[in-house]
Amino acid sequence: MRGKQSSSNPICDGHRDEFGVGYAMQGIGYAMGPGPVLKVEDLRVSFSTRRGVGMAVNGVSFEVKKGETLGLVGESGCGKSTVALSIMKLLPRPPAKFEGGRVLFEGEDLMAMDEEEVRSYRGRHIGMIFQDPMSSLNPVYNINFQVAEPLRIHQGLRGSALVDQVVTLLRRMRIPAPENRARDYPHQFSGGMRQRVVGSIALSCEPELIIADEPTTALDATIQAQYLNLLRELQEDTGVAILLITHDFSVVAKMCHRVAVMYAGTIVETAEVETIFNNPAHPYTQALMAAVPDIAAWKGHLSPIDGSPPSIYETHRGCPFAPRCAVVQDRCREEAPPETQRAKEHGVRCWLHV
Amino acid sequence: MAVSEGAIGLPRPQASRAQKALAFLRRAPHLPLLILVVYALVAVFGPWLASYDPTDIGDMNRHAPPMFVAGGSSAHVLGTDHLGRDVFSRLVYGARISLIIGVTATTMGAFLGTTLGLIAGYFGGWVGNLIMRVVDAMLAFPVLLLALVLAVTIGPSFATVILVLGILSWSGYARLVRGQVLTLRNKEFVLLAQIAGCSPWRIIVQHILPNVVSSIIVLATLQIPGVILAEASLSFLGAGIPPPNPSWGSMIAQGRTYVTTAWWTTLFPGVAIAGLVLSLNLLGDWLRDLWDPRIQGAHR
Amino acid sequence: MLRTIVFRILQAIVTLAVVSFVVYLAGDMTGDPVSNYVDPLATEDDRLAITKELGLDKPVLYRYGLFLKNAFQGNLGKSFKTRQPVMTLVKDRLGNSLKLVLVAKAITLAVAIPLGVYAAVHRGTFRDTLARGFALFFQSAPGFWVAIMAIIVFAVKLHWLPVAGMDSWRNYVLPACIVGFGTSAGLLRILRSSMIESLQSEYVQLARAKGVSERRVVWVHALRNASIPALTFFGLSLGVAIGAAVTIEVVFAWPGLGRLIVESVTWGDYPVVLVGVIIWGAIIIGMNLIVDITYTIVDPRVRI
Amino acid sequence: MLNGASSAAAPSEVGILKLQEVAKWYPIQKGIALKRTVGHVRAVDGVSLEVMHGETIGLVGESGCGKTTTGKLILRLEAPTGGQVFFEGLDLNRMSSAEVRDYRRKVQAVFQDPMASLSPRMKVGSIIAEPMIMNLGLPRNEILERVGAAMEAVGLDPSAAPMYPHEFSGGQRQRIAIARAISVNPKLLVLDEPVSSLDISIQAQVINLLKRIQEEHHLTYLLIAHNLGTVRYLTHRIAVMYLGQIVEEAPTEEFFNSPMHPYSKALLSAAMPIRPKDSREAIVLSGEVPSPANPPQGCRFHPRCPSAMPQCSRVAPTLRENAPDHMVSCHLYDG
Repeated sequence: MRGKQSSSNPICDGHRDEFGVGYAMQGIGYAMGPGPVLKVEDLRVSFSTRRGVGMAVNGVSFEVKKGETLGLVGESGCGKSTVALSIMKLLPRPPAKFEGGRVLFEGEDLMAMDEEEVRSYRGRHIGMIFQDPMSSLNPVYNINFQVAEPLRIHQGLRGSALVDQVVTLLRRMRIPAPENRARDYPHQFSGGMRQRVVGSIALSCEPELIIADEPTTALDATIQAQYLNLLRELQEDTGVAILLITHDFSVVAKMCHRVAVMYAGTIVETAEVETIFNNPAHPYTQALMAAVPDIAAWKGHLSPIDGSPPSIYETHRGCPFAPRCAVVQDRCREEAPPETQRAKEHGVRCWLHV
Repeated sequence: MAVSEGAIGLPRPQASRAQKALAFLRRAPHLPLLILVVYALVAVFGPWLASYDPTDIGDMNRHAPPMFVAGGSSAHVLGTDHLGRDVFSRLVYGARISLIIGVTATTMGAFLGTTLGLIAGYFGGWVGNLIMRVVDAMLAFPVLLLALVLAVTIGPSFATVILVLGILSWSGYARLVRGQVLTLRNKEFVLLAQIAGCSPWRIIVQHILPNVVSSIIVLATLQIPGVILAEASLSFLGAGIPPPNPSWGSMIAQGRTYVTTAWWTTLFPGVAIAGLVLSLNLLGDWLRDLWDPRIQGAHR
Repeated sequence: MLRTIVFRILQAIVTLAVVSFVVYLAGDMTGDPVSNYVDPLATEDDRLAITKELGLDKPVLYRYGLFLKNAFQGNLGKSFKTRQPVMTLVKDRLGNSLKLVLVAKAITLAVAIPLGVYAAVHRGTFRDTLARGFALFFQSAPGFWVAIMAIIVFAVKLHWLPVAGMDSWRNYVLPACIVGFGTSAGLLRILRSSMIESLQSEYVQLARAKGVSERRVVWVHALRNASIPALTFFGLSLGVAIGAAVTIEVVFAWPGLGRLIVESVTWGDYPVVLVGVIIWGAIIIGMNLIVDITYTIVDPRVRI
Repeated sequence: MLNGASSAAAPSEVGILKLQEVAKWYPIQKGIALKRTVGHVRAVDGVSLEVMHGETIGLVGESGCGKTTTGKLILRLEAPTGGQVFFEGLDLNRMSSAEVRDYRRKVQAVFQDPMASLSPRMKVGSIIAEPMIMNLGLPRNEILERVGAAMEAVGLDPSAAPMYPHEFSGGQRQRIAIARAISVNPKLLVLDEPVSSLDISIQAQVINLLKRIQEEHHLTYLLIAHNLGTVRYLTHRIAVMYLGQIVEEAPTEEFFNSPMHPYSKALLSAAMPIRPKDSREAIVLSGEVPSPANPPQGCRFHPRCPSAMPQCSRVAPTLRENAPDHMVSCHLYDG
């Protein structure tokens, strides 16, 4: 067990920011040693259902550094949400099955821990934001109850200290009149406000990592922009690492430092965000960029990707993207490509780059 | 062509209708299905199976024990009752009564309830409101009491029981169908049918009804056992199938007086009811999980 | 809230009026009440006098109105059979029945909630099958038959419990358990499936992601949501329980209202039947009103 | 050029659809027994718009801005509570039954969710055939032939006609929905978020298909969408809605190059992805869209507007032509 208590937390001793919370405005120099907050190594997860056994996640490796946002990007069914839930060991087992790999949170392998140990990480060291703000809050409990819960469990706060902390958290997420609204129920909030409540739950115990699974997909454009801004500010203030799961490149552009592109349960390309946008190497990444109607640069045409993504129950030899790839070679259908480093922080899984 | 929109393949070929039906039955719970088939066969071929007339008091061999009990003989496999009638033969004929009442009364209720539910759901208005108020009242009321009063009033008979139980069991369907219609009528495909110029009648028949049918079948499967139990209760109270007809419920009522000495006249009819109702419930549960996990507790 | 309650009560009164009219009509159509009422040796004049006295020469709606008017003045009429005021006949019986039904409903809750939650949490295991098997048995076996069999085993053979009557708490065990188990079956199954749904919901996932223990996830986060559909069923099952109680009262010779109604139906004693059915209806409607109010406590989205 | 209000003076342009001060207010009712109306949700509140033959007009805005309701009014699924909708010069709510039948043939729709758009228990062939059966009165074999032709036109194999919708993928289902809509040779297609429920790689397929079909069939499109990328790619003209009203209307290129209304600018900024560096300088609006049951006084956008002026909270601006073909409803451009 890691012995981090809130009282000895150095960030509490920093000067107070405009929200009145004891976070130091230190951004990068956050009081922890170097090295990634989260390191996922060769993660494999399968699902067994009536349709058979499918590899939803098939050897995924990536890391998230302190103060950084890693975007995990892909189309629906590519396994990105499964990755998010497996990190927290929240996948229902069965049907899901952990087939191998390691999930190292500050060096500790979550996969090797028992349920009790993992639970002490959830909500305390790793916060979570789900896609649908309408269903991720419990409709029968008020906001105070739901925001206070992790504080009670992990920090043992009670009484007025607890109430104060809840209000502070809500204020941090810019919820107007938090003292009054804490007593309201989820159905009395708009979608954007609910997602802010979910955000304050995720932040409540000052976690080192936040996993955000499509946090703004259900929100309107202008509300989405507000929310992303808020997340970025909080990251700059606290140095929290964010694993952002999304299918939307405009979200990626606004939020991420680095991007991992997923296809059919594997990561096909990892690179810094500029590289992904300006110089993508994998044919899938290239095709995806060409298929998005770009409102900034008028190209006059769209190039769709033929066919549709494979189901996890389809077995394939070789590269999973081969059937849809415009530059496919014979070898791609026979053998899966290994990962190659094209540059620092730029890895690709494609025979073109071997 | 200047713009490409990607090639597109055919979906995978699917199994034929007969193959699907076979696969469907293969996945059904075996034991309940088997038991139901046995009940149905017994109901249909009763006269060939039963060695006695169910109302035949024969040689007044009263309370003869079943053959597997000391003093029993193979002449009366499950013994005789207080009038010397063969229990097995009465059970066999009772199956027919239970099944006919269960199926016909349920069909009647389903038909009535579906019609009213469609009206209430699609057209709404004050008629719809009125229907739903009646449904609320019916769902809350002790139906058995009402059935009892009505059955006695009309005069206990086979037709009365069917009529009363049929009329009193429509409310569940009406509620179910109305709820589903309210959801369906705002679905895109119904809007598109309106846009295509379909009449309300065509929309109901072509677009709404087919999507409600599976839920109705599920509910009906779960309602048949309810009706069978209600008939047994009515007959037990003397307001159901009039004697000397062999209703399982009245067999229990008659056997009750002698249950300490001739337990078989009470035990076997009860087992027969429980077996039938249990299998129907299991089958209905399975169908519901398969077709309509949303229905819960629309039946009792 | 008050508006709604008043509206519900008005609605209930209308419902009761309709049902009572149906029963009244039923009673009216069954043969000739006079012959139930008078001495078989009475003369034609006597019969006419009694017909007049009972108001049977007036149209049925008029008489029904008269009945309602009298009922509101506390006069529920007289039994055809015993000639006693219906009120006296019904009063004690109602209390006895209510005691039975309330104990039975308490048993329903005590059995259904833990078992339903247990089955949902251990979904797909043997323990789940066992809990559902229990539910299925009591849902499928006719209560009156189970009652007879239970009397044979527990009263006649084992002498653990009394056969009939209602002298001590021991008398309650068998009838209340049988009625209670019978309706707990449905509640258990509803609760199980709504718990399963609730346990798969995103808010439960988020609760787990907060580090909430599984026990608290189940009993605090999931159960309260899952109990919303179960509450509807519980309200509706009151009617079923009262229906079941009728046959059980007959088997256990329980001096309750149900048995009184059954006896009166067979005697053609319609004033008693009428009042009995109306009272049961009113009680069920009243209990459902309580269920409606409970909704507002369980589910903050519901404002009645 | 194409323009809403001044087009009446330009007879060379043929209008196909015209909305005149259209409003749709839904009553808010309270009480259970005796319902009384305590207010109105002003879903659509005075929208005027003219759509020219053969063009694509995009209706853009956030959820709850009234764009979908406007679509439903045009499709005659709802009746307006104020104003009129004209199709080829005929008032939608004063049509004879013969005119309604003709209208039903000429106006079709494609909705967002392709699964919900197809009757789950009908075969794909019957689904595509339905509008023809209802409107054309053709013999059976001709309908079958046309079903095949429509399926080919959207890139589906006609031999898939006897299959059920659930056997197809999302993109294929949307093609079926398009085939059904074009089977009766309509004039106007209302496209309500036609690609937003599809995967990115499939979206582009369907967008290109819609574009080709428009060219081949000389169709007029009313595209309701929140994704500005799709809108830019498909439309000739754009109308931006906010709280039930149109706040800006302009030719697409003009709109993207020089948006005028502060709300349009914020929308554009929020949707701008691409090129990570500049996107960080986005305009972010504060607050949320107010309830359409109780819209703000004056300009409806003023509580969230970064350039609000004192008069904005008092006087509602009107939609006026500010640059050629470019209409905006904002006091900043009062001249």
